[in-house]
Amino acid sequence: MAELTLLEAINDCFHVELGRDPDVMILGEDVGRAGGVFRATAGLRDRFGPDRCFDTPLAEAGIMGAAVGLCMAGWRPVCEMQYDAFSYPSLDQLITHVGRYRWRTGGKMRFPITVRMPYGGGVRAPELHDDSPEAYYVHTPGVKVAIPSTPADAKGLLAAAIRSDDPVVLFEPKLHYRTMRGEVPEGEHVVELGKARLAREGTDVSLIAYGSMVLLCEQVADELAGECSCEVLDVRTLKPLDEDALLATAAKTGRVVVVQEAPRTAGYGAELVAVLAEKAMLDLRGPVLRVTGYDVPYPYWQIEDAYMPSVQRVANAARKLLEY
Amino acid sequence: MAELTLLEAINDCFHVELGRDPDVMILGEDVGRAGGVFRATAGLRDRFGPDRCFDTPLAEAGIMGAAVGLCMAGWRPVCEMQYDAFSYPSLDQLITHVGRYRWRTGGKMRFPITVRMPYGGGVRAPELHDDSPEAYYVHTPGVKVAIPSTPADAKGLLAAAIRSDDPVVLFEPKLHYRTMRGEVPEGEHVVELGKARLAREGTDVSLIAYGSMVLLCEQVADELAGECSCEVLDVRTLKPLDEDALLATAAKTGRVVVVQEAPRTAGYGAELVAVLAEKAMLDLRGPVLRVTGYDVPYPYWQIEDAYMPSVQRVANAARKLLEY
Amino acid sequence: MAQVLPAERDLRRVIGDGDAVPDGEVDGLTEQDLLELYRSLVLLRTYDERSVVYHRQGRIGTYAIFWNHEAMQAGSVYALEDEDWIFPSYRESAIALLRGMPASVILQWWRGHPSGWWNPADYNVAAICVPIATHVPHAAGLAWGKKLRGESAVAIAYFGDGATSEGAFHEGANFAAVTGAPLVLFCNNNQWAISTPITAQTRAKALVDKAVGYGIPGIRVDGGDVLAVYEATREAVARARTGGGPTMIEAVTYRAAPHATADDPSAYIDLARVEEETRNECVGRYERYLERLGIAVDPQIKVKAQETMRRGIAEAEAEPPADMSLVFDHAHVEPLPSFESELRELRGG
Amino acid sequence: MAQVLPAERDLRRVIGDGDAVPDGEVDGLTEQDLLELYRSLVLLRTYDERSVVYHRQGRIGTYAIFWNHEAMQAGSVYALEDEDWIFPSYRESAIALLRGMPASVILQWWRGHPSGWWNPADYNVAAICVPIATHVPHAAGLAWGKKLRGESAVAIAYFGDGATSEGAFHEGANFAAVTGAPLVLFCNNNQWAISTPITAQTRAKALVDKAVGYGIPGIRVDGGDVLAVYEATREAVARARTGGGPTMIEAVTYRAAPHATADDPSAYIDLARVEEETRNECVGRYERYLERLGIAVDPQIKVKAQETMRRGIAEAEAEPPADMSLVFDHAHVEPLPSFESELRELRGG
Ligand SMILES: Cc1ncc(C[n+]2csc(CCOP(=O)(O)OP(=O)(O)O)c2C)c(N)n1
Ligand SMILES: Cc1ncc(C[n+]2csc(CCOP(=O)(O)OP(=O)(O)O)c2C)c(N)n1
Ligand SMILES: [Mg+2]
Ligand SMILES: [Mg+2]
Repeated sequence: MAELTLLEAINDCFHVELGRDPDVMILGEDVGRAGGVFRATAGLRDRFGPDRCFDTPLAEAGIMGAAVGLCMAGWRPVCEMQYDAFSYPSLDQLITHVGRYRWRTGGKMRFPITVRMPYGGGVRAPELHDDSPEAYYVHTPGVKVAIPSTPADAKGLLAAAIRSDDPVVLFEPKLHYRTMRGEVPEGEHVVELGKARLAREGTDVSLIAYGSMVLLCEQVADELAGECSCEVLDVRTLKPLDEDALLATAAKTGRVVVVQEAPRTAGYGAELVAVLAEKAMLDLRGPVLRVTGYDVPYPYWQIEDAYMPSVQRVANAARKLLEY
Repeated sequence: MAELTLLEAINDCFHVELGRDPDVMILGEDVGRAGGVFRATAGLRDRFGPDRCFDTPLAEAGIMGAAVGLCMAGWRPVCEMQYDAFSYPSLDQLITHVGRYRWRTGGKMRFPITVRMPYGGGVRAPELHDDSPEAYYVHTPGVKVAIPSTPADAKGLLAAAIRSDDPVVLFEPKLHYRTMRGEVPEGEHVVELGKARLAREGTDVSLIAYGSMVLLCEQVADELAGECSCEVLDVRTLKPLDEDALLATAAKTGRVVVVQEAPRTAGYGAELVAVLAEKAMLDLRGPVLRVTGYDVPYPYWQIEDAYMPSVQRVANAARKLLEY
Repeated sequence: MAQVLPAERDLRRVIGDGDAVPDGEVDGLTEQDLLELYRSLVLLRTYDERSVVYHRQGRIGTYAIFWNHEAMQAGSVYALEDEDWIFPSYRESAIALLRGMPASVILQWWRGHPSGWWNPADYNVAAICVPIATHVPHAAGLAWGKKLRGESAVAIAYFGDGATSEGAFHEGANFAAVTGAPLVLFCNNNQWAISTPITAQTRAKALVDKAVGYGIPGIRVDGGDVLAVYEATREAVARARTGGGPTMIEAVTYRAAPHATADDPSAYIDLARVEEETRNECVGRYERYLERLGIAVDPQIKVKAQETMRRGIAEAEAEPPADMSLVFDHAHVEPLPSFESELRELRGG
Repeated sequence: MAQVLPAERDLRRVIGDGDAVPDGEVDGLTEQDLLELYRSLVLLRTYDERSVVYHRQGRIGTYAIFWNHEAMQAGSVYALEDEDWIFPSYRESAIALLRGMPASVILQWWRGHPSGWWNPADYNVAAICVPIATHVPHAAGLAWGKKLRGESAVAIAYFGDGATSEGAFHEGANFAAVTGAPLVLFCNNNQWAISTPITAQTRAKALVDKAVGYGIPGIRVDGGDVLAVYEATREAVARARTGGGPTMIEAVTYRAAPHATADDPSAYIDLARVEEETRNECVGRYERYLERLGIAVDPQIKVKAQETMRRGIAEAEAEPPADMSLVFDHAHVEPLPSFESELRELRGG
């Protein structure tokens, strides 16, 4: 196995999947000539030609809408949205068509669209380069959502998304694009959608997260090592959710902290809590706590750290539960 | 007090508010000449002129974006989206600008935008005339959201939205537009944002809902009258949420069913449950149950009733809690 | 690549008025073709008129009337090959009749019954698009995708005058132009978007002026003239199929009927104008043209169309009620784990 | 209403090349004006060049370079009155310098410090727009709103060639046209959108061709010629102010620098072309023009601009760190109830 960064793992996946299936094509802004502004698609235009790694006009709704038509012509399009917040113009196509077109054909047609985008903050960027919009996507019927937290999963979930006959949206933690390295299986590597990953075993408190918050939770587990034993569950696929894994860790520890970078209200963390409140009530020894971003526009970068869930905020929540 | 339908109450509010404040203007598709496809804005173009009740081009993002600029010129725009699902093209402007522009000016400018739209199903309409998209809006920082369930509140919350210096999005239960009548105060009538309404007092189970689901919950309360006493809380303002009212009813009954028409996953109901799971754990005598729409495209209308939370489904949930 | 033509502002017209304007003809059309076009017109007209009646009888739901839009639909579809893809809006809900789709399917769509949902690949007709203009990028993507595969199919997308104000129209048209997609952008300019007149929709003198901004040819045609529409579409299709990329066609007509069964236009429309347009409606115009040419039309054409509708509504109404399981079916290829228990709960189990 | 002009495809040009192309002049501009324009050019150029250095020194964050775009910004702003509103994209981040905004404010914006956020009404300069084209409808709304109030202010929105592909551009332009809003749609066509060349962005021969589709006049101008830009904008502003509605200006230039400090164009750009464009960059062109006219420029202009930047960065760096409370402040006029306890928690209380 090779040690790759998260970005390299994504690029590696593309090389494998485009090589494997001639129907897979990538479209997006600057994905071709430049290989993507983060270089996730580097080398693909040269290897597979400009039609299979296509520089689109600057129009996100056009990209998403064209992908619907490309599916009807037999393609398996992978759409890159250049940044989280720049995916919003495409929400209309996502909600009205990507998530509904198969249903609208009585299940006769398939829309194997993959949408991927870098997401999240902490990168000292101007505004609207830092959003965590997963809740908009998860709430949309007909759409599946996954968020990797490791290089291996970045490759494996992307491969699963590309091979899935359902539309899948992937959010990639841009904060860790180049800084996180890990072992990544060579060649074909698929991580089944709908399965959580137990990132760390523990007995006293469950920290539940996805994407860039998983590493944070692992740091919290280290931080609290002297005080208690933390289990860290990486949800990994937000829809469909691995309820069994969620309920299992709640049953094991009885104390749950859900961590999410996105604004708090009606974020995906609420869904996780709601599932626990419905199905794990007897297992819980205290309230289920959320540590999240706040209900504010993602701040100017000099104070973005104050917005982000921190080791301290998560650790405090865990401690509160232990004292409960 | 006059007995008005929900629609008449909205129209009445507009007559009062446009008469009261010359800066208020309405813009949207077919709001002028036709008085709106539901006639919510009937008579306003004639009374206040075509500039204050303006028929826009067919472009929802344009409407929402123009409203931002209109605020900068000193107007208080009220945008009509013709139907729930046709608001999606405007989400980009909502998320990137409406909710952030005040913050972006360091609090120096105000964006008193009201966005309103008919929402929800049950009206035997072709697809995309039935959505309940409130979660997308509630999750958006900088935006407040309210949903009336009675004619009086339809008037009062709209007036509050128009007078609010913050952007407010209102969803109006179209199912009850013409069928629900109620007493509506004449002249100026404002219902403060952020206050829930106790629709029905009870002692055994709390049914928590908003919009068209409130009436359903009242029907459930009737249905269960022989078995138990249901309290019905009309959340009314989704953001800011009246947490006190939510916690009070949970403390009172210890049994909570949250009802939402929108698809289940990451809907607003999850937020209500999450608040309870964090802050009312000791009061709860059982799990918090959700009765919701399903995670599917809103169905063709011949089977839409199967999608909708029904008296039976809500009653069953309440009974389950009573047996717990 | 075909030369990029400037957009035409003059309305192309073939059918005269039996008086000052002489009749023209379209190269290569036989009497057989002319009668075939007539059959299409009658079928659509009959579908539309019967649908309004069925709606009044409570047998279908809200319905978007396309009376006086038949020439645009019939003329343009006649210029297509079967392999070519049609992307209709709600205004062209019955266009698949011209590809042999049973009337019952479309009636079921308006009845809110799942058997009204079809497989686009069966007729090369996409689903009816309800949100304005959002299908334009789909058509661009399909056409581009076909071209990438080396297939010869062309696509046509139908949309209204109001639709040209939407970002989706713009992005789709530009995508098609840039990729050289074999696409016909067919604008039904009926001069109204519900209650909003074309003058409140655009400041352009002609909608086809937009073509210039995408670097593609534009053609403006009398939308009530089935032959002019046919001819214009044939030209656009030929260009598309030979690698010349998209063409925008603006077909100018007038919405002489309400927007839909739920609409009452008396509040906003000029009734004298409606009356005038009604007198000049497209099916009658074509009938008079055929008459002037001395081409007799078989009265069976209308009888058969009526028969098609009678059978259509009967078949639709005979369909068993949809099962609740359809709430969950087809949302995904791999269903969500929750669906099974939810369906059980729904069945009261 | 002013007559609607067809879009021009020929590049308007005033400054010659000192050789084959003769110098022109702009009616009504005094030597004083010419020097004022020079001062603006130098200020912007200095801001830009210093910013790249500050970025390298780690004193500001990622920065969108506007080298060789100064003539478009300086020329157009000079055609405005103070009451007129400017809607910049990130490419015009420093344009408010021309309205007297301290350099420190803009530097703070790029430093991610809240004192970089200003009140648009203080300078009639809207916030820097980061998402492409989404400010076009804002500018349309502001201009329309001013007109509705009977005020005489005009607005100008700056956007790139790539931006013309976005639905937001289209919807905003159409809104402005339909409402007759006094708006100048100023397209900086630098022929690149990051790595995407204009040929992959549009099939139109000229971006200004889009104006026709909105029924508004279009002007194409040499974007490296500050006088031609001034003159074109003056014409558009005059038309807007006298009720003639919007005009689209396409200013053609070339992005001779990277898209932003994070970008490495060597992978996609033609370096010979960049070199050629660099030799012909807009500030030098204007300096040579003034020289040919025999107008001496005060060397203090450059010195002062350097001084402005030194003071700007010093002031920015002297600003105290932002308080965490700013995470919550300003999100709403009426804050959410949760904010108080959240801030307390954040302060570790
Ligand atoms: C995105 C969207 N917004 C609004 C509507 C509601 N609506 C349905 S038809 C219509 C008018 C369409 O006018 P036009 O494009 O001219 O087509 P026509 O109906 O005249 O054929 C509107 C506003 C919609 N269906 N989709
Ligand atoms: C909606 C949106 N999509 C994508 C981006 C990312 N992005 C930033 S600049 C840029 C290229 C813009 O090109 P152009 O409009 O020509 O302006 P220029 O940068 O050349 O001045 C892109 C794609 C963005 N900022 N907003
Ligand atoms: Mg129309
Ligand atoms: Mg550019």
